[in-house]
Amino acid sequence: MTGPAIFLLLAGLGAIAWVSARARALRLQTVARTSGRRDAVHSLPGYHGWYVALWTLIPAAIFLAIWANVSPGLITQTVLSDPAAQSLPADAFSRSAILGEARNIASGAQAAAFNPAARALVEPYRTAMNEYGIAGAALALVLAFAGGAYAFTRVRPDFRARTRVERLVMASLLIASLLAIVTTLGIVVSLLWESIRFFSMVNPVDFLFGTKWSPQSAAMGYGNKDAFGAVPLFWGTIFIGAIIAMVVAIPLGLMSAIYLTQYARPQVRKWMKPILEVLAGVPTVVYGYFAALTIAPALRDFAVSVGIHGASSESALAAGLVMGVMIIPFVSSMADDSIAAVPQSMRDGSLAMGATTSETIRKVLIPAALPGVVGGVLLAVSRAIGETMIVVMAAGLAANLTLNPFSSVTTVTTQIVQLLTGDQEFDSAKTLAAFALGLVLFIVTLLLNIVALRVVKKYREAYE
Amino acid sequence: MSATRNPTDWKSDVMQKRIARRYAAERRFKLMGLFAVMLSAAFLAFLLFTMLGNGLRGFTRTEIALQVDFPASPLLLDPANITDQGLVGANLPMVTSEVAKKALGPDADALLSPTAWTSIRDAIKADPKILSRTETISVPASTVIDLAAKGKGSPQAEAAVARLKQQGVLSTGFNASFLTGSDGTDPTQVGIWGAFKGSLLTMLVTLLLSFPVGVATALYLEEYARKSWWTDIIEVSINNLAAVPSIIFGLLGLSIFLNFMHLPRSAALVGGMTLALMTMPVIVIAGRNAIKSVPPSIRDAALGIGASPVQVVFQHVLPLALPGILTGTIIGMARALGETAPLLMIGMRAFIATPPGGITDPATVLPVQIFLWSDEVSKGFVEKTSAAIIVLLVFLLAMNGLAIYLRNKFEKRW
Amino acid sequence: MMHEPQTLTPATETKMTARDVKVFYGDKQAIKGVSIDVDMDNVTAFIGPSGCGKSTFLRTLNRMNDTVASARVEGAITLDGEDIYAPSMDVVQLRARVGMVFQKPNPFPKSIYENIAYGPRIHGLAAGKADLDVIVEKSLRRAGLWDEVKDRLHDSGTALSGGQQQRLCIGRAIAVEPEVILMDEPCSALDPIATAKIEELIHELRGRYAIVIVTHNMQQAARVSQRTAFFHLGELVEYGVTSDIFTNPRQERTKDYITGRYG
Amino acid sequence: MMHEPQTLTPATETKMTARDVKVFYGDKQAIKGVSIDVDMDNVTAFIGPSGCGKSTFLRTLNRMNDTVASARVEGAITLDGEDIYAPSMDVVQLRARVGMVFQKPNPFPKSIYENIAYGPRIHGLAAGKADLDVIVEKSLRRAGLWDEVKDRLHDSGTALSGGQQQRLCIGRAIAVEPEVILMDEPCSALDPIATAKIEELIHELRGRYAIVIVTHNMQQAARVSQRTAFFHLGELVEYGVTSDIFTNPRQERTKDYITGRYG
Amino acid sequence: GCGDQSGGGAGGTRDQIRAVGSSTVYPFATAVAELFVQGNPGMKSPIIESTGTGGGMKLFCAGVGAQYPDIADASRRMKKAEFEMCQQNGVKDIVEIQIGVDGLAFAESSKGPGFKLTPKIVYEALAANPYGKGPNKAQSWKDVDPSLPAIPISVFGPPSTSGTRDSLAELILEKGCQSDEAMKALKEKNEDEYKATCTRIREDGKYVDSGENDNLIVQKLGANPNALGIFGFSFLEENKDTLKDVPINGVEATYETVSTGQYPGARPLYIYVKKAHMQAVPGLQAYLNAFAANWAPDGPLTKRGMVAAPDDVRKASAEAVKSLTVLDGSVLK
Ligand SMILES: Nc1ncnc2c1ncn2[C@@H]1O[C@H](COP(=O)(O)OP(=O)(O)OP(=O)(O)O)[C@@H](O)[C@H]1O
Ligand SMILES: Nc1ncnc2c1ncn2[C@@H]1O[C@H](COP(=O)(O)OP(=O)(O)OP(=O)(O)O)[C@@H](O)[C@H]1O
Ligand SMILES: [Mg+2]
Ligand SMILES: [Mg+2]
Ligand SMILES: O=P([O-])([O-])[O-]
Repeated sequence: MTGPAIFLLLAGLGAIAWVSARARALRLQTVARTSGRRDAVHSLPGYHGWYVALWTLIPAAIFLAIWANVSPGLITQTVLSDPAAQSLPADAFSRSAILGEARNIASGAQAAAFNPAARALVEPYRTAMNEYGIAGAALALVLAFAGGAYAFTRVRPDFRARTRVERLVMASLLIASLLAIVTTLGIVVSLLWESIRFFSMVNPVDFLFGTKWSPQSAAMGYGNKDAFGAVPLFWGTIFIGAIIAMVVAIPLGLMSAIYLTQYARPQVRKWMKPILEVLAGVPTVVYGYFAALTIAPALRDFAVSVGIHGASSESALAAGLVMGVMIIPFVSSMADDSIAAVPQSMRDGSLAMGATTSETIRKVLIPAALPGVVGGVLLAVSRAIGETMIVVMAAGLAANLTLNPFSSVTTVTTQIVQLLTGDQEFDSAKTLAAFALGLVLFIVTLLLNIVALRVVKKYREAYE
Repeated sequence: MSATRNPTDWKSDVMQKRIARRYAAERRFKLMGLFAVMLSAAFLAFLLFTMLGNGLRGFTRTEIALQVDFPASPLLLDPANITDQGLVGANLPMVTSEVAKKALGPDADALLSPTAWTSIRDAIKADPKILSRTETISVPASTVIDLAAKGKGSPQAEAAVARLKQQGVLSTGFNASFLTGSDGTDPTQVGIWGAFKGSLLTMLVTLLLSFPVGVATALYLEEYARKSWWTDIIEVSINNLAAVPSIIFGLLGLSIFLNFMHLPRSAALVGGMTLALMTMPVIVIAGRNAIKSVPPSIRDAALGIGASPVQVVFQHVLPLALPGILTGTIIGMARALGETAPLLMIGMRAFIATPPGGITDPATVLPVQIFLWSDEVSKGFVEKTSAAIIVLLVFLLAMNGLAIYLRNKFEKRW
Repeated sequence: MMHEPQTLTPATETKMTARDVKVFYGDKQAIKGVSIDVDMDNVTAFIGPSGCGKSTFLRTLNRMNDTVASARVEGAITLDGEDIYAPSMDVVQLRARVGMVFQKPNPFPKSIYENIAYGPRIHGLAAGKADLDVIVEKSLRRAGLWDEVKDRLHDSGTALSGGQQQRLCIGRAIAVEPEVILMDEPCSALDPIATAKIEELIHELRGRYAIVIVTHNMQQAARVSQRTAFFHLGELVEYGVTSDIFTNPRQERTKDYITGRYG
Repeated sequence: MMHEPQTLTPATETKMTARDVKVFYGDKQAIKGVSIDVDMDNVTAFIGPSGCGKSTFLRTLNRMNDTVASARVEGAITLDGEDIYAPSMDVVQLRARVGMVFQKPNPFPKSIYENIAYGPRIHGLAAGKADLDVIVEKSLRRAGLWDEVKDRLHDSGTALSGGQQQRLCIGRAIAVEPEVILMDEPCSALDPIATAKIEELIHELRGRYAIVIVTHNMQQAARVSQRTAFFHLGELVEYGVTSDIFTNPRQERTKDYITGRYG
Repeated sequence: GCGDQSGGGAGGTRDQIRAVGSSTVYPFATAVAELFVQGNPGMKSPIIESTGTGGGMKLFCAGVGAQYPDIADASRRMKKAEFEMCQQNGVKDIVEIQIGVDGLAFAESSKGPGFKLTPKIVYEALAANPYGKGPNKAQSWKDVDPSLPAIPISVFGPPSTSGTRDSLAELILEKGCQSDEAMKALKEKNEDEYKATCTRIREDGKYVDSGENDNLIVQKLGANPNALGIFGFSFLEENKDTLKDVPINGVEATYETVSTGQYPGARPLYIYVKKAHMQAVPGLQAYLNAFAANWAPDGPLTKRGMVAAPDDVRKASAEAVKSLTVLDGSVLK
């Protein structure tokens, strides 16, 4: 029996269970109600319907899920005992490839065989699958009936069906919320696992403090020593994300926030705020393209025309500038929030002293809002150093330790993309290095965020 | 009560000068703010105009009218029996080239797009009767000519354009195939439908996974979870996930979904799953805020009347929080729609010239398509890349606009 | 106002009893051993200075305190002799039987009709649409709101005036046919005219439901209740016939309070 | 409290005048033609029920209403005969001359020293550090705070108690040598002891500065002021010598208000 | 599933050809893919992913079945280690097809000084450790060879992970290196050290590694007239307007010199196909045929910048396409 058929059958059974249980509950309850006692009736009939339907469906579904995992093994065992399987090669990998193919053909997932040896096994597979399929379906139906019948007998006017059904709803909410933990664990495990393998090849000290990054030379077989010094990447990341981008974003973001909150007329503010927020909504690939195609060449031409040495068409400056623009809304909305959180009485107090608006802002509002602004900037930095596409498209690949903003630098994220989408070797340190870099990035952004949120929270509390 | 006062002489020169200085500083500061706003807005405008300037041309294409004398051409076709296979064997590319040479001169091959013959094929398919007469068919011009006609060509190409114009065969039309086609190797023939469909499928997976899970998590944390180390861990995880750089999700997708679970490479399924993990915390956080803003008095009212906690949440809290949750979801989905880096990690960067049929087919998405085209050698891809960017931006702006609209419309003060 | 201190009806039926009830919020004890009987035919008022535990105690009577994570209740409370904190007691049914009206009117942001119909729906009290219509009309009539809203049953409940909203909330509580109605300062957000209407309503509901009302306003307590309980610092200082409490308090603390020495 | 109703000093100098002042918030008129004189040697109190426009009117006197976008002022207000709403009037200097103290103490989140030094610094009143030190000490002394804080001038101003904070705010206002000090319910957030200290301070400042105080507390008005203005619904109902207003009001409305009929 | 020897994974069918590998071959593979679709209406277009030669090999050799690619594109020959990996994973029968030739072009801006180079000069200018005699100290071209101008050495080239970089090492650097007898001897004695000495490129900024995207190198050259660029021949062809060729050993990289192998930087381009997939993936044979039909001189691929292989090679390759000759691992290095 095929999957969809069983599925439909079960769905049908569930529907029948729902309708009949509901009807029964309704009938019994109408009788009970006339008896007078208020707690003679507990749940609405619909809940009884759900209760029975769930009892019909869930055990059968769980069984089918298990069966789907167990039965292929059993099927393969059966097939292996078939005479046609005697000629299979001994080596496990090709054996499993052939078996897998035969199974796919038998199940109709594949049209023709990649491997001639699989053809002979298709028939045995088909029979075995049929047998197990029917067995599985039968068992599932039996379970569905059993579950449904058990639940049906429990339908009584005062049976607390609602409580049971709700317990299931709560359980599924809980399970959903666990996914966040599972994802975090998934990230940590996948990064750690590959990083540990990397660090078994490369000394972590060399990685974290080495100043020479040339994974290519490692890939070419010159050894891992001196190839994985990530300091130039860290520097490039900081140079672009934490220095150049912030030099652009902090003044522009802060001043925009100040202007829009303190000076602009409400109408202007109402329009300009969402417009500036668009800057954060533009996809980074668009920024990257813009930086690479428009900004970078212009900057290089400029640098050449004023005679700056080492100007590259992929400059730290181009990537940093564009990233800075992208970050403006982050800084400005955090600054906006922080300034708004400073009580109005501070502003009034200062104005009433005869301070001008700008004096009030500079001497009272900003100092008071500073922790919030700093928190916002930290968040923006964490966002900037994790940004990928802009730097991939506009920052270049040269691992330079330079202070010249017109020269090319590379970043952690660029290298991750490069290491994983370029040439890959078999489990070479080079591929694994991407995960080690990812781990560093993960830890750093996490710490930045934790610190930033702490700062912001503490500061909010100060005014509450 | 005695009054020994020494009031400040505000009228003195010193004071007047000082006040003038202070007002000047005030004006400067205000101007700086205005300048910051203007600069940011100007940058946005510059970006948009650059994209529009480059990209709008991508929606048009230059066509050359070719007069094809079908009876006289060496076509191996039976007008009564036009089949796909028959058209393939009909030697159309050669015929096209010859017809063009006759009409436009010996360098005709350089004037026409390499896929020009497909226009003739489509014309025949549409109306086999033309095989018995001479027909003027517009075929796409080559990239070089296309660019020159749009004013961006080399001197030779401009000369050729001038010549074609004189012959009166050159025209510019809306490039419908850009909206219906898929990736290709020649800029005159590429389209975004393939990538667009890939984006739709990916977003569908993302939405179906992240929305229910995100809402369920938000409900659990906000309504049911009692404060404990356990909920603290969930909460910390979610806040952290919201801050993790997107490329890390790509690494996760690569090592868990591809290398460990062996799901199909390049598929919308895996892309959607990866982006769902990224979007889920956004939805959770927006959802929690929306749920939080439902006043407790509503919960009390329902509980007080004998509603169970599940009924309270699903019949009262959730409907009231829904606009807020939807706003957050749209914003999260918009972010996912523009995301590129994690998808590069899981192989959604292949050359795929057929739109995906389902979520397990190899696919690419709009931003990745933009990334791929931006790397192309041919200059004709510049305008196509920008055109694709326009399409993407239109979508994102529409989504953001919808979110803002929803927020304004349902913003309730309790 | 229009009602003079009420005469006590000789208690026929004790509806709820509390015995040595203690309530803790975390480590802090908010109620320190309160015993009280609520009877069916008289309105009981809880008075006392702010923070003395009136609301807390009121909320133990329909287990609304369950929703406060830190709250813990000790002692025994019964409804018709049944322990309402017993594991076998279904809290959802309990709350249907012991309805509650809150300080701030809190209609659902749905239509007036839906506000009233909600309770009967979730408790399955109406057999069909027609039945429900009847319940809605009856409840609104009892809540004294029918004439004012009968033409706009499908307008939002939140669009009513504060006093109308509070009557809607009372109607909503009535619609599930409760046995007891708890009111926590139901008039403190209302103007004098709306307050008078609610007090009128309480009079009319008396006898049909056991009513407990918390109030800050001693005049109100005197006007609407037949029994008054005076709380102070989590203790029940005095409980008795309203007219006695106000004219002839037995405890010094009560006297000081009603004469305005503190509070 | 320690002060009996104050005796009026015969007015020597009229500091501020208001003539037919009207204030609108958008379309809503909050002040409906008020004329008043504030003199140098007496403390003027504004009383009236909540929302009657006391704060609004007070804030027109130093143009703090300018910061409310929707507010519009009509009529004439003068300071030493100069129209403060004239274009030639510099609002920054005006506010230095007409200081203000708010209901909730609002010290800047800076050190005590910096709080006081803020005004002199922005207005350039101190020639140097030493000069500033003198101003700070003098202002804190006049605000009656010096002894309490002299050892911790560099602690944060927000770390002081509420009453100290309010005196710090008064000191901050004094530091720029204002001519008028406006106080908007300066004690309503304070406990009785802190209130007494502030009232004491007002006494000491009287004569040196023209003082206008808004208060809810009629006893306070009686204690600290020599003249009282009674506002109602945006109108100035009665303005006169404090003792007269409290013992012998000419208007019915005033009488009803001070005897507690409404408000 | 536990104990299921048929292997887990989402097997499933595939009706699209899947190719991975070299970025150099990528434009040709996609062009053929297009021609294939045009010639076979109704067929879905092949999926081609540019992962670099080595990355492609890794994916290709991971196994037989629908979830693994059918074709690996390569801008160098398969390595022995890769072949063995394939064998180990059950990818037994591999068909090797040379589709054409690519030149490793040396170019400068058309405004450049007009370099004339030999493998020896290139080696001495770029090696990290020329002839094992300590770090490379050459700063300008004149330091390397007095005949060259005194301009600083600045070379933009591919990352060493790309097949293009492999070709640079093998075709130019090793040849230059072997001009020294001691190095030849070293090759016999100590293969590893030989490799390090002869193919390792300096990392002091003179050689700028520019990623998989050869297009960028082209742009950079336009901006830096004194720099030298190294990339695939097709890119030189595409950019004749801004770039000019730098002859090696006096031979210019032209279509003829590359295709005959006279140009020292010529290298073959391959595709590798799993024989086991031929039956299972619809259109795979037709796709290979499309390659064969279009790789002739004047064919569509040469228009895109590929250099056609010499006649005999093309004949052999056509034969390989037809009869699917299986690659013999022992000929690989
Ligand atoms: N959720 C809670 N958590 C902790 N303590 C609480 C909580 N709710 C009330 N309390 C405390 O319990 C005591 C009694 O509070 P309760 O609200 O019952 O007083 P009340 O008499 O109703 O006062 P009011 O007249 O102001 O409403 C108070 O000290 C209060 O602070
Ligand atoms: N910013 C504003 N915008 C609109 N209306 C306002 C504003 N501030 C005050 N009002 C209105 O103006 C009227 C007078 O308010 P005002 O604050 O002056 O009263 P008040 O006498 O100070 O009251 P209170 O004693 O409560 O402080 C009130 O009706 C108030 O609602
Ligand atoms: Mg209370
Ligand atoms: Mg006020
Ligand atoms: O991509 P490659 O051809 O350089 O391997």
